[in-house]
Amino acid sequence: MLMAENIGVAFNGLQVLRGVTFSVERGTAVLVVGPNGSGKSTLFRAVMGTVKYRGKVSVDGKVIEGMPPHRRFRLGIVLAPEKMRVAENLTVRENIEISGRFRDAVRIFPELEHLKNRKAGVLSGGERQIVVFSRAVLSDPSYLLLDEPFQALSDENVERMISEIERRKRRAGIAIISHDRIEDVVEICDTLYFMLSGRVRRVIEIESAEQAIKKLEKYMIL
Amino acid sequence: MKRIVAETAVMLSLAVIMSLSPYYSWLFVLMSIYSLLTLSWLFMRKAGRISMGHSFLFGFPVFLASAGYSFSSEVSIQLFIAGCALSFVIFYIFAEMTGRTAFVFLTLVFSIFVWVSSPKLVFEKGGYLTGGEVGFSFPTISQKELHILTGGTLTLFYLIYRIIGESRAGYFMRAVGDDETASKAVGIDLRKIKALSILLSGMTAWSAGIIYGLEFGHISPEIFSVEISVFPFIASLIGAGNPFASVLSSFGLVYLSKILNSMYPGLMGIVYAAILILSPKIGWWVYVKGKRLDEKAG
Amino acid sequence: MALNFLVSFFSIALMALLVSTNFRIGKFLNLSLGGLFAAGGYIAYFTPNPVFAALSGLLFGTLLSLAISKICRSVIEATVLSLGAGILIERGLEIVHRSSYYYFVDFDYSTYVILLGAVSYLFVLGIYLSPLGLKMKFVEEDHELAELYGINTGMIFTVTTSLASACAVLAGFLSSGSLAISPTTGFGYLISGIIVSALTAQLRQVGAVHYLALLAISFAAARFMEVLI
Amino acid sequence: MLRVNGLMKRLDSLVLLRDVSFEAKKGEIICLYGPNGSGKSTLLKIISGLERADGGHVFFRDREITNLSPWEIVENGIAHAFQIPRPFRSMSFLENLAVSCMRYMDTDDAFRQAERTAEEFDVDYLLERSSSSLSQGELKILEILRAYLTGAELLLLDEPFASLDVENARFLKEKLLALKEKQVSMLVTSHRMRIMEEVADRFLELKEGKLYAHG
Repeated sequence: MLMAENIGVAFNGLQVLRGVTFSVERGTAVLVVGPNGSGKSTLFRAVMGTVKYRGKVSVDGKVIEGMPPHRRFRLGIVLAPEKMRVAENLTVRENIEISGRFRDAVRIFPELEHLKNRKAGVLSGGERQIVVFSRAVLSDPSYLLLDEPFQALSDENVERMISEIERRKRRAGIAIISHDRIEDVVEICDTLYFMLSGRVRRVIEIESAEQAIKKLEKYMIL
Repeated sequence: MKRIVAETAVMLSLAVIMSLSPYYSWLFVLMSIYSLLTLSWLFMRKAGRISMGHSFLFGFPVFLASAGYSFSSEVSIQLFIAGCALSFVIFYIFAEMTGRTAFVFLTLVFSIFVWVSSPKLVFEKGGYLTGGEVGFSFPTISQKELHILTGGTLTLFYLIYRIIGESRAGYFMRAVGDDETASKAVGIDLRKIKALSILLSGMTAWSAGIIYGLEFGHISPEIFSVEISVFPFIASLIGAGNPFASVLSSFGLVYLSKILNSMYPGLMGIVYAAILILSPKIGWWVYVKGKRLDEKAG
Repeated sequence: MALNFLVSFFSIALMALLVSTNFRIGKFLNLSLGGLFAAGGYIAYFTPNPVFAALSGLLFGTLLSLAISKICRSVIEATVLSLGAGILIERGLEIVHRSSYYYFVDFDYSTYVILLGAVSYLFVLGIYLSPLGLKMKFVEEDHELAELYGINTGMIFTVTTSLASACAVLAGFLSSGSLAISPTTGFGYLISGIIVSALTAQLRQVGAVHYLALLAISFAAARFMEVLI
Repeated sequence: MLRVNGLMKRLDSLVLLRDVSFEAKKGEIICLYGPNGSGKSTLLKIISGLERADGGHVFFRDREITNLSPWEIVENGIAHAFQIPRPFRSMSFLENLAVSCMRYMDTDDAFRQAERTAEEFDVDYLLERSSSSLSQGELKILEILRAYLTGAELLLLDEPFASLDVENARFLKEKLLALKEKQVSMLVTSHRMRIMEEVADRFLELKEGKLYAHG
């Protein structure tokens, strides 16, 4: 289990996270929602160790305080960062090969084949997203953190992504931040965290998609 | 307004007290030169640009003027004006070409380039070679005149700095300093404000340059040295960006360097180096302001 | 004459390589390289031992990289810190020598600069063509992304800075024979290196291609830059 | 009042906007929606001069303003409010607003005008606060009022509701309706359709760089 307990983060004296507790089991998926600025991305980045935080993060019972991100990666935690973060001057192929074999990525998204020698910086938003996603998935993570993976994506690729997530879920724990496609994502998730101004306001066990959406609509405009 | 009057009074009384002994009068002029340099730097900082090559703005016109003085006073004055115009244009082009970070690099590298290449300026005059590492001579005036001129110039530019701060131009400069894109979006003509801040900065630095020449009667390529370039940065770091405190810290630094260098030549350089090395710790305010809000909003 | 040209070409190319690797991998403009170069000359004067020169450069580089990763958060901060370190060396040297302004050594190893330059380029190209190359390119592009994908960026940063510093001291040591040694000797070299690597950066190449371009532009610029050094 | 004609924007080989044309009348609020990356923000930035168009024309009150510099466009009466608020961080709420007015009045009047406007919109309790202490919702208000105070007749609002919770979104909605009463036109990008339905007169959809009109 990937467990973050009582995480607090402050930037320049501004509290972004105030004592957030969050966990993912292997074989389950959780969805994290909340308005921008509620601290979702910061929570993922704290788990990954790319921001300074107070609190405790542990993976499979092992506490990993003070560990830099590259060692957390080696323990099987992988973050696909937000804002379609790619290495812009490298080709699509190079961007993906940092974590695995390129042809495995083509198996998920066939259109990568004809994009392979293009520089990632000139891709459209949707194309960048599949690069970010396949790079994260190919490293075969035990815990996968996806930050806004569905932004600017075509319907076809959303379906491919969701079925890939379902397949990975059998062995790994997956956490997703999303604004888009909440109705679709809720289908494959087991737990829903609703965050607001740096706190987890509600944890909803998802029994059915309708029930979860209904509860969520009390707090935010979808 | 009261504060400005009080601060000016403090500076003027310092000027009067230090005129009592020849050594302190000489020292006062030197301190004022460096304070003017700091003020000049602050004009540019106000509009968001950290210059690390201020020695160029300060030294270039007077360096040209002193080279011209080997021929005649007329050539000297013409070259001085040309030097002012050229240094203004170069800094303006730098500011148009680059963002904030690149501006720091460009000015720094440029001033080191000028420092390294200026000793190559050598020409023959009446059978002797002038220029090179040694530099050129410059006219002088009596210490008393110089003292009054310096005190007046410092007070004048300090008042300009403070009064502009309360004016429309000052608010626009602050806005540009905070966020260039947002300033454009509220209708501030970015080019004008950049040009204005560089012009004000230049005028201050050029005056300081003349006084420097008059004080020493001689200009060498050392006027472009890295230490002069980083001086205003260090002084305003210690003054925490407050103009009055920065002027006082310039005074203090010059005084300190006289004491330390008489103990052991080069010792002050070590102090500068230490301040630069620790600057990310002590000078967070210099660096932090340029950052965008979304970086912290996560 | 041809030999002299090769020496200045490789001196400039080497400095450009050091500036460039530090900037691309370490994300700062290393302004202490000039001071280190001058320090190499002083070492040649006082203890003519190249191993000592290289080791002291290595030590200094390691300290510099540790200081930067401890207290700096941006390119500018790191650059200003390295400038401070450069001034520290330079003023330190000024305090060391008080007798006269210039020193001269009575041996001349300056042709070895060609060897040092060539070896450094081969080493860097070799790394970029090896499997490690992709990782290096990721570090150049985006530190955080590289870190997220298991690359120890801190280690790469320290190793790069240390090796570059060692190289700069060694270059100063070898060049000392053809120079009048003073605390500011290195600035001419540093500035030519910066100009060449800034020009090359305009081509927006990555990896091995960038370093080959760097070598080519150094060659083209060597004639003009010779006056500076 | 605003007429956009055949606007094009490319980024290298990528086409961000193709042949975008529409018109806006005085006092009208138009909502521009569409998936992320469809070019909504780019369209606003081109109109306000923050980015250049690669083809096409923009007219405002029958004057061509295509590719003028941003400050000239503000002069013409169009102002842009950013998605992520960009306050002048060294200034207070009041100073932020006043800077906007200083373009066309002297400093003392500018401060009075800023105070008056803040009172009108019931945010005078924020006046003395430093901009770094404001919440997301308050920053949005600052961003929008600052744009309004440039003397704009057309406001370009990029995702004004994006980072707001329900309560703040309602608060902001009231302010937009108050602005509408003053006959200020607005071009708003948003994907929060429900709240926009209460504000907007007309909807335009932008999909893969092309514009589609909807009731």
